[in-house]
Amino acid sequence: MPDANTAPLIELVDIEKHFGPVIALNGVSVSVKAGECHCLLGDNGAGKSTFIKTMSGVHKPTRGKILIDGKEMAFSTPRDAMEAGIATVYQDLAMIPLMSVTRNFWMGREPRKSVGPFKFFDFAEANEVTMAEMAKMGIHLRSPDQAVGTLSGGERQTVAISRAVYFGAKVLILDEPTSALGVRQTSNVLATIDKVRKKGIGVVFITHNVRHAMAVGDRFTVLNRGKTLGTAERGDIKAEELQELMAGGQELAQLEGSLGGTV
Amino acid sequence: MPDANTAPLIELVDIEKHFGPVIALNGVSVSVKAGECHCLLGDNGAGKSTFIKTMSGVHKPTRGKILIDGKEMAFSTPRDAMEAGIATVYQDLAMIPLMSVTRNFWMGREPRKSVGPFKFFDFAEANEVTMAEMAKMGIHLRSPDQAVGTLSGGERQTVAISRAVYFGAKVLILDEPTSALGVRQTSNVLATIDKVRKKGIGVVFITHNVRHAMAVGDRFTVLNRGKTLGTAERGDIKAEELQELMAGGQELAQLEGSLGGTV
Amino acid sequence: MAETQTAAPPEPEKDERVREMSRMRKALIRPELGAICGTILVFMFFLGIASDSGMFAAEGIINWGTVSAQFAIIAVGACLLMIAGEFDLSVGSMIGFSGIIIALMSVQWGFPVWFAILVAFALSLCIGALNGYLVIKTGLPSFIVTLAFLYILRGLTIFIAIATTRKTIIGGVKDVAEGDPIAWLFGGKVFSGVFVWLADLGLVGTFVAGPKAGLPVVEGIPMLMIWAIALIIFGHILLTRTRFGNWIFASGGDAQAARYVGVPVSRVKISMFMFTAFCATVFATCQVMEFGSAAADRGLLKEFEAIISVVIGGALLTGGYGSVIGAALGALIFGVVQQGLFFAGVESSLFRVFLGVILLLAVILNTYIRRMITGER
Amino acid sequence: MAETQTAAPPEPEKDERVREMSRMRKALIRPELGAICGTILVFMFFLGIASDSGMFAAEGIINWGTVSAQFAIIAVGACLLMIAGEFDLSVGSMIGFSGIIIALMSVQWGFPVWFAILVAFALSLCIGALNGYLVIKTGLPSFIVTLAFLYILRGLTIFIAIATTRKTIIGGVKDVAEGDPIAWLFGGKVFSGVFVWLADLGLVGTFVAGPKAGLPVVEGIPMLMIWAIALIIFGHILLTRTRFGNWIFASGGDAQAARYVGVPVSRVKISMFMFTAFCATVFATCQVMEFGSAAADRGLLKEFEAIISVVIGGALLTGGYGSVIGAALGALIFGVVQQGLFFAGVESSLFRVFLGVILLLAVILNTYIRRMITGER
Amino acid sequence: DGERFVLVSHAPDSDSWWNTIKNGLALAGEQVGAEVEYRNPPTGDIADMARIIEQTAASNPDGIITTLADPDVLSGPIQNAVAKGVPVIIINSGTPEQAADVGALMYVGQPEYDAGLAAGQRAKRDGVGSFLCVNHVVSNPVVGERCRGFADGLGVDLGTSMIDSGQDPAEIKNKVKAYLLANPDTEAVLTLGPTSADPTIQALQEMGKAGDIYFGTFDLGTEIVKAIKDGTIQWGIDQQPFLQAYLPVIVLANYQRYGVLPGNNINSGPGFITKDALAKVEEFAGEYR
Ligand SMILES: Nc1ncnc2c1ncn2[C@@H]1O[C@H](COP(=O)(O)OP(=O)(O)OP(=O)(O)O)[C@@H](O)[C@H]1O
Ligand SMILES: Nc1ncnc2c1ncn2[C@@H]1O[C@H](COP(=O)(O)OP(=O)(O)OP(=O)(O)O)[C@@H](O)[C@H]1O
Ligand SMILES: [Mg+2]
Ligand SMILES: [Mg+2]
Repeated sequence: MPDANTAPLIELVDIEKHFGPVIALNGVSVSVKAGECHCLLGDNGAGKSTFIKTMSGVHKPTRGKILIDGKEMAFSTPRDAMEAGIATVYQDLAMIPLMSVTRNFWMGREPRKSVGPFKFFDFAEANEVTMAEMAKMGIHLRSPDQAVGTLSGGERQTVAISRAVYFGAKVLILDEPTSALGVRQTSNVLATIDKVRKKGIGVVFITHNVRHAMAVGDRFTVLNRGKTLGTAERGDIKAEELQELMAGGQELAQLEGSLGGTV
Repeated sequence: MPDANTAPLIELVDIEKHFGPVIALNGVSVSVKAGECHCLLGDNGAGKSTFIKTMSGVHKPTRGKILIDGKEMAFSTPRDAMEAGIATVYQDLAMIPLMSVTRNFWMGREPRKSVGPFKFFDFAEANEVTMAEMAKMGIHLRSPDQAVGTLSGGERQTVAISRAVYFGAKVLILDEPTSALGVRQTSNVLATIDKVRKKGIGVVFITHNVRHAMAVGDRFTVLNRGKTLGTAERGDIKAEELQELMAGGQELAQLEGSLGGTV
Repeated sequence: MAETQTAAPPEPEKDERVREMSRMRKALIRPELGAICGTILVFMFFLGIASDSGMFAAEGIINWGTVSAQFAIIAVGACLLMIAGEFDLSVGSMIGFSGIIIALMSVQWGFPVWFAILVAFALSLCIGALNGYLVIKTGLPSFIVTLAFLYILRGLTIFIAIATTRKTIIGGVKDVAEGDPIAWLFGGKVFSGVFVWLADLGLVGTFVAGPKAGLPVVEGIPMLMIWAIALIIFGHILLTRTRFGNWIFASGGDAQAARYVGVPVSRVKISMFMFTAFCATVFATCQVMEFGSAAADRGLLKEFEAIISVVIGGALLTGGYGSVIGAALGALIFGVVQQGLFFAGVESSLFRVFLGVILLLAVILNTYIRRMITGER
Repeated sequence: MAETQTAAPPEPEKDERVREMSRMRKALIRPELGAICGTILVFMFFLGIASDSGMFAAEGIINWGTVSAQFAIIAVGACLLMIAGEFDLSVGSMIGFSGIIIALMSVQWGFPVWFAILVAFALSLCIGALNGYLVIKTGLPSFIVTLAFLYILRGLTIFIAIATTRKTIIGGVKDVAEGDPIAWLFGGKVFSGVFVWLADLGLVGTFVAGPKAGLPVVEGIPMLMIWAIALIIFGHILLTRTRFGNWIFASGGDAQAARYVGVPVSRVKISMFMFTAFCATVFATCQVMEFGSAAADRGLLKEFEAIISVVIGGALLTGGYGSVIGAALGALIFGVVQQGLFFAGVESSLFRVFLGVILLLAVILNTYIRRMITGER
Repeated sequence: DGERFVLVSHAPDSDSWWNTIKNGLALAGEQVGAEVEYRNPPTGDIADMARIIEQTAASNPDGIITTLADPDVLSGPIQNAVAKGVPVIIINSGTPEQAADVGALMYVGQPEYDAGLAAGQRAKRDGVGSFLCVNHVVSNPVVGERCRGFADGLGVDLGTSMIDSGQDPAEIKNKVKAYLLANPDTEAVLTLGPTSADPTIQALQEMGKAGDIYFGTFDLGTEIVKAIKDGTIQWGIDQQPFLQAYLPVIVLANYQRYGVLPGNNINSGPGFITKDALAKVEEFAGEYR
């Protein structure tokens, strides 16, 4: 499993996270290498979201180490993680619908130009870059002032992803980006992941859908009850095995029988 | 396509729905028979949710007919549709988290007992029935007073479904019930659909996931841009074909190639 | 097993089930718990510092009881409305408006008092319905709509009073209310006999001088209190024991979800706006009948006092959660603190400071309790 | 093709693109559009009915200009805070509090005026920060937290004033402010020369009697207006042209989303609470310096007036959307209507009725405009 | 004929005492054939009142009648109006000296503090040593002066004798009761107007103290007159607000028409209204009295 031909961009070792009496993570280790898509799978409540929130500085791990390029780091805010090159796209929380695409795109990292002693938001540049980056992802905006609320779900995901990529993320984390999307939108997002990966960025992709995972994943880690069940390389594991692993292997046999095939 | 061995429970003919300038549905016809699971598929914005909202009395169709057991009906409120035996479970809106399971289960159809001239909510009966129905679906509640907010997503869906079934729904509509669920929870919901179908209830199941559709569907209708692309019977169509139909057939070939297989 | 040892929950609900709550604890954890604790604390406090001031003698009890009852009347309306997911800033203006209508019609225009009262109720129910209709129809927050009515009603009240009588205070209602068939329902006192009997037993003091010498110091229970108790019982039963109560919770918890399962949300919300207006009018009518006069400035800031009582009582400002008993206890706390400070001889302008602090502490406590109950995060 | 003919949108955004908006229309559709229309209507109305009353002479303009400037000062603070997703009901009490602090320290305790002003600003910024901290820390709605402070601050103000001076009004600030290095910043008048010149040209009337005979009736532009304009410009630039402005929008639009991309939401919100307190203190200081006295009842209900201005100006009560220019126009409408009704000789109690109606119409219009812009449903 | 006179008060919209002023104003306007207007700050904020005076001056009236509730705030705008050539008469609050300072033609009224002081002195003569002052507008700076004057007249410290009663009648009533229960040796009650007097009357009646406790009040109203009649209230201080509005209009009209002006200020009060000679007062209480 530990394939040492490239050093991991980020490595999380034995992460534990407790919320009061609840132990959400109980020793999870995952590493992401440049240019790979690492899929994180697992049941509802397995701790996937908690894990990536730890990775992106939202939660502080109760125990465990985060290594970036081999150096140990501690994030106290999402900003720290962003500065270390970790960008995260949350399913519902990616964008603010009432704000324009440009404002959303640059949110938190607005470009500034100085006028005398003051620094202003540089809209000219911001708009230009936004339009260009959107075009690269195949989205043609009416205008950069357009409110994000007028975009479709898939488009919003794409804006969020291209934002992350543009800001030089070394690791891009996507939490269930495809769950509400139609087939075409899903294909778009998966294609985007593929593009991003080819740029040498490490991607962490969370999904419940084994097909989606198999389509773009290079490695697969399954979480269960806050623990790693194991990590497999692409080709070492089949969709059916992965599926079984995700569901914890129990009780499914009979369902599968009556329903036919993987769900 | 029109298979006449059983009369449809509900038939929607040539439904059109306009929202101001937006034409969300432009002539959609679907029928549901007893004991079948009719899957509704289609891209984001194809009009699936609008269609089922028309079916369940939330929207009034701009044009078109709704026939129940062959008789034309017009619903002006969701209540009318419920009384006609049509129950709907919405993905996010199924339950009210701050309320107890019993209160949620009976919401809108509270059982009452008379005390003198007054009628009161009959909690004794309500609690008993709720616990029993939940147990039938394999969910063991701590107490019927438990707030729904403390249940998992899959459990909430199951409560909503069992509620619908309990109230003698003849047609059960499920809007993307599985999109946020893990494999095990999904299997549970699909198994529940299967159970419900076997009781002779007609199920309308909306999903973006072809696998999920194939697992339980008897017929498949694909919507695109507010129109029916066609209805197919189980066995007449393969997952790949369905997938292609959903995405409108375009541009996908090259994606598929690079990503491998159906998503 | 490792899982049980580490208590790592595979699914949250399983985990919840592990920590079985004791019956006792379960019975205690309810929306009004904060208010119950608050009430106990407040009473202990005043028993400690003001017990020899007459605060807990019959007369003192009627004193803070009446004030609390007043708060409770509007708090019940505000509570149900808040649980239904809306709130009403026009309560205070409505009080002024209804009062002036009654006084104007009966004293100025010579209608019988019962008719004036009925008209006031009819009018205020209409305004409540209009409030609700606008909120539902425009989808605007009720804050804005009812803020507009706060101004509109107050302006109209003053304008009508001045335009018709050249006064903003209209007196003389008592004279015209003499012998009226329903006026006593709002202004009278009941159970006078009981107090005479208690006085005979020496449990209630008697007047020692003046024209009333020998009579008990407490004449009877004012109808205001009866109304308060009746409304609390009605509200509590409506909310917790009826179908409609379930709809109130549902409308406030998630209007869309409720609508989709067939709850007539608009009707529920509009009725609650009307009920709030009804309570405000009960308040106004009791006041007019008790004091015999109406003034255009009555009810100023009462909307906040109602909201504060409700919130102290554990209801959620955003709707879907709360209890009438809690609101009533909130009103009790409010009344006891306000009057208690007088009994205790504290500088009265500090009352507002106390009130603000109590409000803050109460909501923080309530939030904590609510999270325990609902698993909210 | 069939699709284009029927205009059935395959994806919503494509459909949007079909209806390309004209440049003109696009430039017009902005948050403050409603307020712009409102302003034009209001001015047309008063030009029609009160043009001969002196309302549009220099003196009249300064009059409603000053009143509008007053509203604008607190509206700017309330606007930015509201866009950041919170609101503050303690503005009015803060005005009373700051004023009393300044008067008390300078007149009663003999500190220099500049020091008193600095202390008032420091105190109010602390209270603003405390408001914000409590809202962020407890996660309670700002309605509740600031309602508590509405009571606490007002109570403290009255208490402090009475406890130290036995009065709720403290005068004599003008005398001690004589020659103070910063007092003129709040109470002075500027551009007096311009008005003398205008008076010489006969464009502005002159005093005819008393010691001021011969001087123009308008002495100069009060600093209050300068402050209002400065704050509006500052607020507008901050909101629309800076990084921090983007953060304000983001914090109000979706605090969680903003937090996750690294926007320091807590800091933004707390600063906005502080800015609101700052604006309230500017208001109070200008008032104290202009009139020379502070009273405990200053600023009553000003919080509502600020919120109304902001909402008329097109901001969304729930945050994430709005404009400072809109709020300033809202304040202008408010001021012009209030003073204009006096000029037009309308019964003053009807002012509130007008205000309520204007508020309702404005928000309905604004909602419609907002939906057009943001595609919200 | 057709002059325009504006009366600006410091009272909030709903203060009922000012109705008498309004009525006196209207009556005088009718009698002399002048146009009269009444204006006030809606919340009783004196800073807002200053704006209203400025606005009034801007509208070029033929005369302004206003109160001097807070000379600090109001003297500027009033002086400007005077300087503009608008004759101003000060009524109600303020003192004759202050009125002269701002350049007003004359002063009609009864200084609040002095009235309180006179009342206090009278009460002291009647043997009162402690009191309760029921202030229904504690945040208003003008009315509270009466309590201060009363305390000084009695020669006692104001201390906690002044309570913030709020404006709700039930609250006022119960607060008075609570105070008297907690401080049973209170010898006198002073109320500052009908808003606080009416519920206080009831409170005393219900406590059986009506007639026993020394009770004085400012300003008349229907209920107050009744209470004076039945002996609950010893005296009411009537500053005859009617005159405060009526006389200035007459004076201003004649000043504008014929240039005549009385040579002195007019003291409209304080007049102590007692049980004797109540008939007229009773008939017009709250309207013209
Ligand atoms: N802030 C929190 N406080 C307490 N418990 C929490 C918190 N956040 C998450 N948990 C708990 O931690 C566990 C893991 O939750 P998490 O959201 O990480 O699961 P997940 O794998 O993302 O599930 P899903 O597939 O449903 O998104 C759950 O039991 C959840 O209830
Ligand atoms: N209330 C409404 N007003 C205006 N347009 C609407 C409304 N509801 C839906 N639409 C539009 O109708 C079209 C169909 O929407 P609908 O929600 O039915 O799609 P869907 O197939 O359910 O998509 P998804 O898979 O994303 O749930 C979309 O273009 C949508 O923007
Ligand atoms: Mg998750
Ligand atoms: Mg849908």
